[in-house]
Amino acid sequence: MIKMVARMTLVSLALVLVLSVGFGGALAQDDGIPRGGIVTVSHEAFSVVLRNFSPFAPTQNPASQAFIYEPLMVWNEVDGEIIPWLATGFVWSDDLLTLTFNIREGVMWNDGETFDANDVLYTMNLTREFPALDRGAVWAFLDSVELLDDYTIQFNLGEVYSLADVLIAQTRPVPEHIWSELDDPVTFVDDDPVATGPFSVVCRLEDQVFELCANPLYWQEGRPYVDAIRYPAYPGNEQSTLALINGDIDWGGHFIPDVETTYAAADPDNFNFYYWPGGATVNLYMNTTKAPYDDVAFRRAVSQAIDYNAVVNIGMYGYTIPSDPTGLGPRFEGWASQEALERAAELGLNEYAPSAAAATLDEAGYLDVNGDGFRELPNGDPMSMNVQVVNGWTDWVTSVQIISQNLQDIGVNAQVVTPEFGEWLNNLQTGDYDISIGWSSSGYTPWNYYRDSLDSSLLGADNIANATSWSRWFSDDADALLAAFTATADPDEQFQVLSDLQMLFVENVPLVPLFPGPTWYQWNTQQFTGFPTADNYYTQGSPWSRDSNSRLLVAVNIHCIDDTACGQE
Amino acid sequence: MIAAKPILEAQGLTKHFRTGGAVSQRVVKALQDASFQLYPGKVTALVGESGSGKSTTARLLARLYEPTAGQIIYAGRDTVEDKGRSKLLKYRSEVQMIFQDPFSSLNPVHSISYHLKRPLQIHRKAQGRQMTEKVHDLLHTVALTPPADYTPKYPHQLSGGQRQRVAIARALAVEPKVILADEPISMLDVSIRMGILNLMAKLRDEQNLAFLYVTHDLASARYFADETMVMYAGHIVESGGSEELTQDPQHPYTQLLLSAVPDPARGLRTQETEIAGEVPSLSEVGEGCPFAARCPHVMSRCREAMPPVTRLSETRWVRCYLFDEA
Amino acid sequence: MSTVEQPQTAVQPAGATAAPQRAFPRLPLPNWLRSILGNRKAAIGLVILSFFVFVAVFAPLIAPTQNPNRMVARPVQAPSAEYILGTTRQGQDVFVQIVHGTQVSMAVGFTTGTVVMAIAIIIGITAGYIGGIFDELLSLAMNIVLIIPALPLIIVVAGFIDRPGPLTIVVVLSLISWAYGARVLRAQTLTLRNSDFVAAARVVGEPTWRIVLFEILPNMTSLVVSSWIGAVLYAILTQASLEFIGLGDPNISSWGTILYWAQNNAALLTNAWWTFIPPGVCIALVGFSLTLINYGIDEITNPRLRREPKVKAA
Amino acid sequence: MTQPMPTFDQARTDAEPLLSVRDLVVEYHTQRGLVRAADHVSFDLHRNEVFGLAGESGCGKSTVAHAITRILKPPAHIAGGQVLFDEVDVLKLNDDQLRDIRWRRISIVFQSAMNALSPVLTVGTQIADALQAHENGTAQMTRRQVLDRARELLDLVGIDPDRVNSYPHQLSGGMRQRVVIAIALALNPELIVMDEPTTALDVVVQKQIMDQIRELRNQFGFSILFISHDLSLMVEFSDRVGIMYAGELVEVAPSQAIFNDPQHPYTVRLMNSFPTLSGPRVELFGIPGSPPDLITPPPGCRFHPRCDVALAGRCQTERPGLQPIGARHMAACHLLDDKIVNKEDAS
Amino acid sequence: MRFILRRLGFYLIALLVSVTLNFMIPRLMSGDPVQLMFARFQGRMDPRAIESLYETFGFVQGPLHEQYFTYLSHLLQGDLGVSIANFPIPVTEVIAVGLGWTLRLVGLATVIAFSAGIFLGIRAAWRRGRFADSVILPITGLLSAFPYFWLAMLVLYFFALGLGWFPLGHAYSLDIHQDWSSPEYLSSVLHHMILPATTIVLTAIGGWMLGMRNNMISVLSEDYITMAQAKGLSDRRVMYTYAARNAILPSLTGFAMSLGFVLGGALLTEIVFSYPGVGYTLLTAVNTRDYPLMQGVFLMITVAVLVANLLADTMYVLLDPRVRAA
Repeated sequence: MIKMVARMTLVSLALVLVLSVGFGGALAQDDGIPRGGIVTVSHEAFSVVLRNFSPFAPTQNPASQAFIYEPLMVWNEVDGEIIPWLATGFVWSDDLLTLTFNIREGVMWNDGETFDANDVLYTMNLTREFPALDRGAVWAFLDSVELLDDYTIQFNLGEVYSLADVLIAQTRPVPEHIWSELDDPVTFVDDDPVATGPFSVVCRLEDQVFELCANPLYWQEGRPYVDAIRYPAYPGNEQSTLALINGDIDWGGHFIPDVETTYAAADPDNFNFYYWPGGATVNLYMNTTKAPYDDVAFRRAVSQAIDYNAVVNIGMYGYTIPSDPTGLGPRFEGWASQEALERAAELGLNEYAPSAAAATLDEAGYLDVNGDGFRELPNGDPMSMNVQVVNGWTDWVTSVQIISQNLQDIGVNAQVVTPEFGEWLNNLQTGDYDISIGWSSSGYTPWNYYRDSLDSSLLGADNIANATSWSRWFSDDADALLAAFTATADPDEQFQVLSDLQMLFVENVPLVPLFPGPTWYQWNTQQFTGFPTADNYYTQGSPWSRDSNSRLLVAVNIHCIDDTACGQE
Repeated sequence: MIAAKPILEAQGLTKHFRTGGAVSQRVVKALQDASFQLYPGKVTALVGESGSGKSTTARLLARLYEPTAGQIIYAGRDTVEDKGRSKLLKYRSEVQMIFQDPFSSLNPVHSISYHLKRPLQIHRKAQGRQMTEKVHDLLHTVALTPPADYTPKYPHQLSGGQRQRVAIARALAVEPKVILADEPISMLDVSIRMGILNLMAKLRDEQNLAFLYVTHDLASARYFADETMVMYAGHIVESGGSEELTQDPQHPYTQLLLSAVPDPARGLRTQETEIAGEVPSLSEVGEGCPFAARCPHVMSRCREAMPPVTRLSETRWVRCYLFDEA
Repeated sequence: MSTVEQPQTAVQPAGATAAPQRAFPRLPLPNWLRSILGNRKAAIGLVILSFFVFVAVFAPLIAPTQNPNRMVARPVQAPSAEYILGTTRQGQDVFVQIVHGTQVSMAVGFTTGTVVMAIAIIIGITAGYIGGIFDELLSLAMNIVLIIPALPLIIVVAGFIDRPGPLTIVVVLSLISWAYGARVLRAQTLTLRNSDFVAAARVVGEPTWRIVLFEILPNMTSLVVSSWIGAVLYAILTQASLEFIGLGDPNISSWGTILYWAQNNAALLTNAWWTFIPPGVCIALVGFSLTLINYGIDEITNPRLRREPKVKAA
Repeated sequence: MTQPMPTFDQARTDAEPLLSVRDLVVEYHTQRGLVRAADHVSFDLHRNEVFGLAGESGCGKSTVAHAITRILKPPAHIAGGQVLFDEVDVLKLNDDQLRDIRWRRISIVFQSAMNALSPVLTVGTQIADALQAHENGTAQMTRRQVLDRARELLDLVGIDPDRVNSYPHQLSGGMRQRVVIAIALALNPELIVMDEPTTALDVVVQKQIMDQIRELRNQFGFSILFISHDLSLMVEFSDRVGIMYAGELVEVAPSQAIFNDPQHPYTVRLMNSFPTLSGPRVELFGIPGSPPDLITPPPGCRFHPRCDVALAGRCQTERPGLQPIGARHMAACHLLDDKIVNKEDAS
Repeated sequence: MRFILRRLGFYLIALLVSVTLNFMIPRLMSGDPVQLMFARFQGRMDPRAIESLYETFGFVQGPLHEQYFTYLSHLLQGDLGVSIANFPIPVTEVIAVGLGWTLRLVGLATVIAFSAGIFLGIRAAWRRGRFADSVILPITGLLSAFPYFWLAMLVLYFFALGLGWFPLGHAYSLDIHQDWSSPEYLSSVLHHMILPATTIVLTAIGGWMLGMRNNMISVLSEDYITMAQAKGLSDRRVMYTYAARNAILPSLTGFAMSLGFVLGGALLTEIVFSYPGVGYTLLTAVNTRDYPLMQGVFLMITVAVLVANLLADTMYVLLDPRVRAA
């Protein structure tokens, strides 16, 4: 899969000098944890390093998302906890229209200035003034922000929006004393960031590598344990896989085909991987504005026809599990509605049953009238469809190839087409497709998944489907349920609303959930430890995650395995 | 002596070539103000050194080039304005050409019979079964017998002399009145040159053809041509009966040319001739006589303008101020 | 025009190729074929190429399948009696893929080569024969297309066409690769245009179109064929490269896409060499066979390049 | 102004010939088969003599010239015979000995000056190269001296010495040929092989060059092996002439004798094949047919298929050898049997 | 000089054409870079933010010709715009990082391949049938028929992963700090360059060798070579000064043209060997529809090729006196 190129800035010589004092060998401190070492991280493809650490850049340097600029609070995807970070907590008002965050005291910017709520206020106002910087789209529901004191800040909402807390908690404050001096914060290339993060000092930046050194003024005493994090450039999976096998990478987030044999087998004691199936669900979308996809029976047949195990094991290399029919997956187990699941089982959804699928189609009138081996529409018109998938996304391409093979097996003439990403997306957004594989939204609650898939307001005036409402299956019931969820902060009420949504989902099959997106994650314990492991998966372990800053939890936790292993690199 | 009407006549024929790009265009004055006549049953030789413009003259008459100025009068009518395929085709059925190099004037990918059939087809001289007969006749005429041995062959399977005979046969196919022969023997082996010249002489006599014989070889002009014209740097400088001209050259250039030809018959070890200078480049020819720079008799007016034609006798003229009474 | 624009090797008219060969009895073969078979290099090349052409033409018989990409077996099996070249990570039969890939790759190569030569012939000969401002403009176009870096342009243009696939590759390569052939043919046309046999044909009264088609073009056969072969080779290699970097249609079996999938599945790391080595070897063999044929054509048309026969002591 | 040429008789000494070619055989291996381009060719060339080899294209005259100087290129190779230069067999010399003899003692003037000069080097460099390649006498020369000598040589052949820095394309054809002659003269050789030195030139330039060569020969006294297809020029320029036909030498005689009294039927017909500028205009016939294909040469006398006086049996089967038929006159023809002079008689 | 001026004029036109092409291509391509970028964020951007980003990215509306002239005037000021995928880094900066590496690697490899190919070609022609001719020539021919990436990957796996002789990728060891004055760094750069450069050389050398060999063989049959040998010159002098200098001329033009191929082909090298460079940048730019970056890279490559061509032309003029006058 093709990802973005990262970018970078100049080394601050002075800082290198200051910091190098602390380098040169792992020194155990009072807590007995060895210090020092440089952790090599790799998770996305780039070939040259560019100097840009702006937290607002549209395609950010992943490092600036967490290690340099920290969020107010860290959302742990694995257990759903929201962990205090630069903010120690927040309080909702009873009417759910104001939200008050308490800002941590004793935090310093890495230039020695004090961090307080003024910086948060400045940052919020900056994103209001420059919508291009509003990365979390918080001003969509925010009305205003006001300072209660230097360490307390209040957010006033324009309407009730019960998910606002998590969104605002993701805000990464920037230093007012630096950013207020800028001419244009939008085009600011933040090459020498002033930030609070554990690795916010850019101490090496070269054409093919950059290193972020530990922030000596970091507010968590004694942390981070390692001296620096290194990002080398690898232009593709093949090259990073080679580097992983070679032991060059300590912490990876790469797709590796047959990771067990290619990677882990090379050093079974130290090469580890764990692919947590907690990512956003990958779905098969069907264009319900067209026949036969407007027919729930047809959609149900598709759901029954797919060999989910083959998709997961061959297409996805066994790195994930088949989705349950509600599309929620293991991450949201607590939200699951048994009723809905039972109903789905009754309907035979998400079970590979070609004969049942064929029977469903027979029943609904999709028969091979002309004897060409393929079924026709109930009205006798020929039926053929393209299943589209992005060219180059090979795991998906294979999955779709299996699916089209499954459909052909039940007499549905389905062909795979592989447009380029741009055209693929455009087809989905404008509804110019038959069937397509696609991602969905992940979020803090399952609400995001259903909202982005079913909310009729996401279909714009130009017939452009925003978010992932690409199936274009809408109903008043769904809209009402979605609105009801954010109008309350009561967990029971929210649970009930979601149960109803799940039932509506399995009844109508607006799309077919395939599998939760796996999160590639490898770690190498030749030198470092402290990573989340399969047994102790304390947070999402991949150094890269679209949705969360949980890698921050890992970064402040990893350390050298002993006093000698990370001595000199 | 000359009572017959000329069949083909050049009148003030001039050809300038433009060469070079837009930046540095040069004009090559390949032929300047040439006037002469070709008569049925007569061979007129055009003699000159390489680059003197003699081939250009032949190609102008063959309508391979468009003249810059002047007239090409065929049977009393100017044909320069005859453009378009049908008019040119008519002209070409009367005037044909033989090229210097029989190795390149026949297309290596076509058989001999193709080469001979094409003109017959184009000019509708024969059809169907007649065609083969006609082709055989032509090969007979040029003494390539038995014809059936030659028709399926390709040019590379023939010797130079045989090829040149094929080329002559091709020219004859359209039953022309005029043949322009551009150095037809210079690429051939010495021993077979006479065969070709004699063949052409026979055709002249039997078919009453008019020949323009372009050559650099004065001796062969004397042998084959009734009349000879001498060219120098784009100008015809002298013209007359071949025997008369070679035995009694008038123009200083003709004299030079003749003295340079090795001729054991004149006695071995001939007197050395003082020859200075080289032929001027055709793009540098000025207004005056092009030979002025090398002429032992040069006068000041020679450098100013090209001398006019001075008639020495009914058949003889020269362009040189030495003979200009005016 | 300056010497810079002359073609690299003077190519003699096709007639020079027709020297009778002692080694071969006079079978009813066309001359060019006899010449080629008489040249050892070209003959070897032709044999290899014929093999692949045979495989391509009879692919449906050699490896009958509706869809060569169909997942038919347990993934990643080493070559065995059942699966001669093993299976892919996706459980596809590599042999079936290679056989059908031969069809696609050869078809793309030869179609592209043919389209490229058609364009090159039209443009090259027109420019060379008509001359004048027409020639100036076409020559400028040729030289510019030659100078603009090809692969980047191909990538850009391939990206512009949203649905990649064999047809896209044919179109893109044809649009970009015609210039070299056109330039060579133009230079040759300029030479031939001034040859005596063209002048002779004009004097005889041949119309222009006949001169171009029947007098000039046949004399460039060897040049056309060798440029065509060069274009085919270039197309096959470039197709593989484009597919390898993901600008092909992964849904279609061709040598390049087999390699693309092999690389995606880390075939070399998982020791699944049978998905990586055979397609590369196929490309190289076809490439080499084309190169050999071109060596041969060079030697046939330019006798100086021939190795002189071994001289026995007198 | 110029001295009258010393005649052959004056030039002849009793000394051994400068060059003695004995039974030279040169073969070409072609795809079609073996071609014997020179078949047992034998002749002598004396000091201060101009010996001409004449014949039609493909008769082997250039092959002989190239074989003598050992510049034949594959697929041609010398299959037999001797080339004695000053009593040393050139064919047996190793590369170093050959390099030593070449140019210093034997130099060559090539047919086409257009091709004999490298287009990318100045005239001066190409002259200087010849001077510097030979240690004898020039090893000590400075670059400046070498260039001075080059200018001197250019002056000698009638070219402005300042042309030393010119490139070949800046010179006319005649000037280029003069440069080639200058290079050939550079080391004062004893023998200059001239392979059709004026073929590509116009007659006026040819005259200039031949005059120049004649003058230089008077000045330096070298011998010339002169190759040409132009019999008129040949007869005018050479002391003795050898006529070649289909790889064989068919007649050797003083040029006067070749012109006035040719003996071999081929020579006779050849002399009758080109018109002259003076004398009576007579009808000429050339020779019927064409020279044979040397891959399958006719048996017997190679000329017999074109010979109108060939004897029915003998000429078709028996190859005539070169026999003396008069003082310094030799020919290879069965018809001349009665004229053949016994060796004893001749001496 | 006139030759160079003429070529300069041509390059100017070529540049203008490619600049225009550059301008047109993105406008013909489908896919909106901003949409694509947000799609990658999977729809969590406020429409207001998208709108303001459009402005920031400098998406100019208005008539095409106005856009064109704005584009040209920006170009003339050296302003290639801001990369969209790497916003807000200027395109020039994105390219600058990779360009040096590409030019170094490709430049070196091309020069080596060319020189070695020429040298081997000279040897092969000089000694027909010997080692260079009968062994190396077919091997390089076979190598040039391999798909580059395939060969490169095999080489990488064998020599780097298998034998461990060479690094697995990158332009230098990441444990060494980038410092052009440090010998340690320089040797690391060289060590990392060996495999990528070798693979380029291996696949490119065959073409040069064959071309040079054939040119040499043609040149070797020229009279001036025979004459040079007859003059008694050493083999070295004949081979290099007389033969090679003439034979290399046609290859020079090809050399300049090939740089375009090689520069573009560096993309594959960059991917296989994790080597930094503009090729990968271009591919990324195309995939993300980063038009300014795409235009910038394309322009850079074109300019590099044009400059290389100009250099080759200059060399040509130095080596061939004939074009100096032309």
